[in-house]
Amino acid sequence: MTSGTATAAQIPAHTAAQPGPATPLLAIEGLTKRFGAVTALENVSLSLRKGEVLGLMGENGAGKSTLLKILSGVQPPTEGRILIDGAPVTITSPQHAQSLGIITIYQELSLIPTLSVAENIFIGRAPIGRLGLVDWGRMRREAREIIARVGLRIDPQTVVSALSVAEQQMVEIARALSLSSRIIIMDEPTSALSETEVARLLSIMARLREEGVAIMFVTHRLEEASGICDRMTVLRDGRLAGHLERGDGPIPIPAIIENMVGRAASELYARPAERATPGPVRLEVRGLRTTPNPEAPHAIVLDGVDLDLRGGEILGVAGLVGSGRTELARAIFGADPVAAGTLTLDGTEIRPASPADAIALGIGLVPEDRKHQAIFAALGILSNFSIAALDAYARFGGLMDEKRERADLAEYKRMLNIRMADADQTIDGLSGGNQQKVILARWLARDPKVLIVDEPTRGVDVGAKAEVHQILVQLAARGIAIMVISSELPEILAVSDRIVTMREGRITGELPAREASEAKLMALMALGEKGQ
Amino acid sequence: QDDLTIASSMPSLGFPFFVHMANQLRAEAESIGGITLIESDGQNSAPKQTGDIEAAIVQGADAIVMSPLDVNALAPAVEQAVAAGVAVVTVDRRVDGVEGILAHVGADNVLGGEAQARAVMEAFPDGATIFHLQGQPGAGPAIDRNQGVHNVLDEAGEQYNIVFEQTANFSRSEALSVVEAGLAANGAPDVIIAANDDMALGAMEAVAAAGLTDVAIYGFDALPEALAAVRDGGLAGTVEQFPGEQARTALRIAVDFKRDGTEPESEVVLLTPIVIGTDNIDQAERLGEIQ
Amino acid sequence: MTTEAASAERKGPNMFKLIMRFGPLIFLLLLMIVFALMNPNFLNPVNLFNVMRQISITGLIALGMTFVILTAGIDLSVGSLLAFCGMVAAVVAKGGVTSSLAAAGGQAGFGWFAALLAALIVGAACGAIQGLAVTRLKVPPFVVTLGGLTIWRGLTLTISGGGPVSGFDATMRWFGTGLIGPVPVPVIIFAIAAIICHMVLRYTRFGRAVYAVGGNAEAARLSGVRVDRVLVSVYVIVGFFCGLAAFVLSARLNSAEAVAGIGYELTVISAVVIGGTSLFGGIGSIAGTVIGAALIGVLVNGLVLNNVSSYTQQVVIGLILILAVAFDRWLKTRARG
Amino acid sequence: MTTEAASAERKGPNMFKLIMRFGPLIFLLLLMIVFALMNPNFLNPVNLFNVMRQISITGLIALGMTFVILTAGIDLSVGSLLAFCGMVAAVVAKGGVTSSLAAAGGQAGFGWFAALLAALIVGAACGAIQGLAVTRLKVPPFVVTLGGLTIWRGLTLTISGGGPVSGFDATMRWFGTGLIGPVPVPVIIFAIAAIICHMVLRYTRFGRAVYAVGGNAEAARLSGVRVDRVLVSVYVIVGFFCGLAAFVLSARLNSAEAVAGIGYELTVISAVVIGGTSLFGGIGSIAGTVIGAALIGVLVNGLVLNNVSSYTQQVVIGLILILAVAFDRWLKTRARG
Ligand SMILES: Nc1ncnc2c1ncn2[C@@H]1O[C@H](COP(=O)(O)OP(=O)(O)OP(=O)(O)O)[C@@H](O)[C@H]1O
Ligand SMILES: Nc1ncnc2c1ncn2[C@@H]1O[C@H](COP(=O)(O)OP(=O)(O)OP(=O)(O)O)[C@@H](O)[C@H]1O
Ligand SMILES: [Mg+2]
Ligand SMILES: [Mg+2]
Repeated sequence: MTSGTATAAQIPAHTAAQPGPATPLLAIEGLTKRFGAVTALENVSLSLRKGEVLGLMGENGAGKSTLLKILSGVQPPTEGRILIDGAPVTITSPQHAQSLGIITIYQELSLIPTLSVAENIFIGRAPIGRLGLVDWGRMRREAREIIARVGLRIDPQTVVSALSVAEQQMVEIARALSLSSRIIIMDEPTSALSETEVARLLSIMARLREEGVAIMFVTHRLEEASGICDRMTVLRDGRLAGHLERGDGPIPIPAIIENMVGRAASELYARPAERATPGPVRLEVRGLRTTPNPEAPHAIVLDGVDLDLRGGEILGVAGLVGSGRTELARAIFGADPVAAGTLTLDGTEIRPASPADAIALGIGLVPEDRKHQAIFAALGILSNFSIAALDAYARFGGLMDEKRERADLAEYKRMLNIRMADADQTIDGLSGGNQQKVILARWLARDPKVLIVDEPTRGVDVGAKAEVHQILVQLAARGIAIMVISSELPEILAVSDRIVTMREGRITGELPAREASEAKLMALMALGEKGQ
Repeated sequence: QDDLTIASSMPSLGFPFFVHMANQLRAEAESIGGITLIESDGQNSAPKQTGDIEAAIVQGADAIVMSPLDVNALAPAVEQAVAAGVAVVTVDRRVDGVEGILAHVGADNVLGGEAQARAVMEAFPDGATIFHLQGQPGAGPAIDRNQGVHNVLDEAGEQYNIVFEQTANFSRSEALSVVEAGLAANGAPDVIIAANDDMALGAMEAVAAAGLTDVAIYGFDALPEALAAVRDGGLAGTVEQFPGEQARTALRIAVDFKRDGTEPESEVVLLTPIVIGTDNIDQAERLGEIQ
Repeated sequence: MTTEAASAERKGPNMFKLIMRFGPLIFLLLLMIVFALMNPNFLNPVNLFNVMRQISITGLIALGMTFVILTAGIDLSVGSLLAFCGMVAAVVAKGGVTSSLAAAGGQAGFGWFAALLAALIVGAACGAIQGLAVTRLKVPPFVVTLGGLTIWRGLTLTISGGGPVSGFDATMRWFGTGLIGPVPVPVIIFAIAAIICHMVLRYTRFGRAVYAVGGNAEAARLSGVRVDRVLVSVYVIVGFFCGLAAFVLSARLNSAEAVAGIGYELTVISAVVIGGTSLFGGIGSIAGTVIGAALIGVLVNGLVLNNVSSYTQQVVIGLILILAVAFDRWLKTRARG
Repeated sequence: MTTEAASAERKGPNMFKLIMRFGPLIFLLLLMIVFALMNPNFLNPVNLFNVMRQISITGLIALGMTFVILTAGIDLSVGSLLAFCGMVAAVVAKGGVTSSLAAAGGQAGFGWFAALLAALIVGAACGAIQGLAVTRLKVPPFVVTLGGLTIWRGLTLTISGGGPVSGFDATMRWFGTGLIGPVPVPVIIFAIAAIICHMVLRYTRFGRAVYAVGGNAEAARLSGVRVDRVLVSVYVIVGFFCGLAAFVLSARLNSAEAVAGIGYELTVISAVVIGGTSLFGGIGSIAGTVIGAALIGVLVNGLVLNNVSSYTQQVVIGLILILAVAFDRWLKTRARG
């Protein structure tokens, strides 16, 4: 992690941009944004200089995405002004922002699912050939080069909806990088990526910084923020909470946390408490195989997976993007057809043909793609919360016990520290991290025997992440078998009792958590690579 | 006897009037014998009926007996048929401006409307307040029947007062609600003139529901159900255009011409529409269909 | 988010929400005021009950359609299915395809109860067939029910031979023309059905599942909702309501026509959509649908009452439908600030 | 990220895609073979040209509708707009609302060119109005164009007084009835229009923006696509095609009727949807629409030719539409599985 040699400088909140030769590329003065009665941002000022990486930090719901959306022309500010090269501008639309040289990678993926990778990269600016017609050949060639730059090796003609979340994220990054820009804004670009991709992205960012591009960067992974950021601006409850600057070394993580939450960080990042020894095997997976799925032609095929999951145990599953972890989870959950192999739950063989079957048997899955697989954007938080436990809340053959639902939701709201106004507001008004917490609550309310969580803390802030880990540990202590899939090795290491690694649809290694380290896991994750 | 292929093209077999016509035509064809009948349904669309005519020509029909949905829009199709040497006899409505049509057999809808209005004047010599239910806006029969009614009543002077004039789209349920509104706005009229029997029967339900007994309702088409209502006193009258007779006559003209080369006695055979009331109900063509 | 501020100001959004939800209702009231000023007969109770009775037929179907549209589906077949169920009911009631008013009394047939049962069963069964085509054959609802639109019409014409079947016994007719106190029976049927549908959507597990399937079918599946069952159910529900509406309509007209219900799909869907239900699923309510149906009914009645020319009527109806929804949108944006 | 495996398997999906794309085409060919076996007249070139001419009217509108549906919109007003443009064209051609064939020769009016121009301009303008209502008033396309459906019809009836306007000069009629070689002029117009639309959708930035807006309007906006402009444009395009179709139809029938095009919206939308275009936007093609239109045309013609009773016809048409799409789905799953 970090060596704490850097200085964390606390700068008063209202430092206006310095005039003169050091005019920042971008400055924000007194920015306020209200949504009806909710104040998302209040009187925020900050500046971004040429050739620097500015980290925008804060807890879930602190107002980071809102700030970035204002800079991208997606939403107008309620008050305040934006200056570019010292001149005030009113950014009216995303096109306008682009013409000002501001390129944004949004928190929620914003690709067109029905179009190919190449078209998404060239949206609105397809290369034109003879007769003013689109030159498809050139578009494909150039797209292939662009995605290769971020290390993505997929056919540019692939339809985006067939890609994994991580791949989509990489496509977005590739597109942003291919647009000539002076300012790049990235809202949690790494939340779906595993270490390899993150490392590649960080090195690209470093190169862009050399070229004089200014980058504003949001992440909840403090190590990477500390590693790359030259400066940080921290938001708390929509207000400016502090500025941090890189000294001789990276900005220390405890300082960041302290600014974010307003108290010392020590208790937050503690390793979860020790647990009781695991019980007997609850879920036994033998020889699990899948065939290529018509709905997701690029998903990895499972190639004979054997796995034991014990009650009271947390099993971490590590792997690179595309290693087949999500496939494994979906196959166990009955979401995808299984070609061969057996599943045994508490000693009886099961064959869940649908998620409904799996849930009835006591298996739960928090899917990785929040937006498409978990969220009912138009529905209220309450409906989102209880959807997987409708039977549990129904009385007299179908009437919902809304009182109990609300009471339970309130309980989880407290437990997970969910920031929301009321249970009936639509969930899309919540910040990304808070949405994730509602989804977790959905499965906690279900009280399953086996709970699989696929990237459970994607977009969740440090404090809440620790809370989530704590909750997983508590659940395990109640005898639930838990499988945690995560692309963040520190998370896997922090929460697991035992860790397996996957590659190309196979298990490539297994370690007790005590003996595991990032280096060892990386080695196992790379094991069994074909032709190497 | 030569086998003949004859096409029958009706504008819409969703309406009982044309279903009756088609049935009569079929019955006549069977009784004559040696006729292969190609039947088609224009489904209330001029392009569809045009397609039906085109298909009949392709099939090598010797003659076409048709009731055009629209007197203008079907003209090109009829021209095509005539040019292909097919004998065309039109029924009920006449196609405008095409040379070479073998014959037309019909009872003009304008005349029918006029007869309907005159029946009102006879029943109410001292004048009457009138609701007028028109057919589907823009549809040929609706236009013609409306014109017939107005031809007579507009001349008849102030005492024949159409206080409420609305379309009910030839539909029973729409007529019901339109008349309900009409009664709410204007009180009870002396007479309701409807451009078809369905609307008249709908009006009858509305009037009955309002507890009125002395509203004279006139329909159009002389469908069995309307005839029964005339017999039982629910309707005051309905206009008979003898569709079955038209169809049979038309078919005979076509067959005679194709078999023996007999030219029709006259190019236009017009049957005079009459208003059927209780007194002359025995003249109705479909009286036998009432149980 | 400033937490304190939020809880303090929580009232604000709720009041806005209230206004938002009642956009179509406010518009309906405005419209009624205008008509009342234009013609004193409009507010005559007889006329108002007429309007209510008129909307009860399409209204019943619109209740079922709300379920379907909430799942992001659509049912274009309702007009034809109405005719089909009506014809079946009539044939059952009369014991055959006879059209005589004299046969009333129903001695020949099986009476009103058998007719009602037949209409409901046939409606639900046809709905089930369409639902299965949607879920099993994976054919989009638009195509399945467009097919249904011509299939059920063709069957209706086949069993009736194109003509109407008329003349039912007094009990059956009571369902269309009777009164309970001053209130027409169809209105009571509609009101009860609307309340039940509202309760089902709002307070039952099935209702939640309907919204979830429409909001995000994949997420619903991954949350254990049996999506296919829900989908089949909503088509059964709309079919059932077509059957009920058909029975009431036949009873009201004392006749089942083969051409009944032509074009109803658009009227019914407009009622649902004007009531604020999204064609993309997941958003909407029964209350909205009832208001939507009332708005259309009042509009047509008011124009007819004022004896507006039928050509002008069409132009006005079209404009007002658009304005009603535009007004609703405008209120919502205002409410949000 | 799928690494080497992906490139190895790249060929597979593409061959499958080929089959997948041609699902409706295969079905069309099967249908044609069946009809050819049932009736030798079916393959008669005259008959085939008849069919092509018949589909060219709805086909033209379906081309425009493809643009609209690709953006996840819908246009229910096309039938009424067709009538309206046709009536305007007729009135311009004849210089007034006269219905006499004797006036042919057009001395009184402004001739075919003015009529064509008028139809196209009115169609595009009405489309623009609807597009603006969608984008500015934020009223869903379904509601706007449902309003349009009654508004344009009302206006048509108003200008024509309900009756038809008939009798055009020979040049104008040539556009409906003429031949170039053995090929009817409407077929040539349709073919050219289809090719242009295909090129626009496939090879222009505008075309790709149409797909992007339909695939995800919000993402398209964030990527810098001017979503509102695209939306207004597609309604202008479908309006323009209504104008063109109206001109050809009037020329063909030598008459503009106020009741023209009733119910066309469903025929046109089915052609588009059967051709594989998704009502949820973003997926579809002009080639599919042409096949869809041909399928419907062949079906109707084949049944008429075989003297199938008109009631049975409706049942069969409905079934086959559903089967055609089910077959397409089935092929797709097979191809992938
Ligand atoms: N469209 C909206 N309507 C209402 N409230 C909103 C809307 N967008 C954001 N908010 C509120 O504004 C606040 C800030 O949200 P924002 O998305 O900026 O948080 P964030 O810092 O990006 O959080 P996270 O780390 O979870 O992504 C939250 O309380 C959120 O509920
Ligand atoms: N049946 C399916 N339907 C839709 N998407 C699927 C399906 N199966 C897999 N996917 C998607 O394909 C991606 C690849 O799955 P895989 O199991 O190979 O990835 P992984 O190891 O979880 O890595 P990552 O999810 O980080 O890319 C998944 O992320 C998932 O989003
Ligand atoms: Mg955010
Ligand atoms: Mg995954």
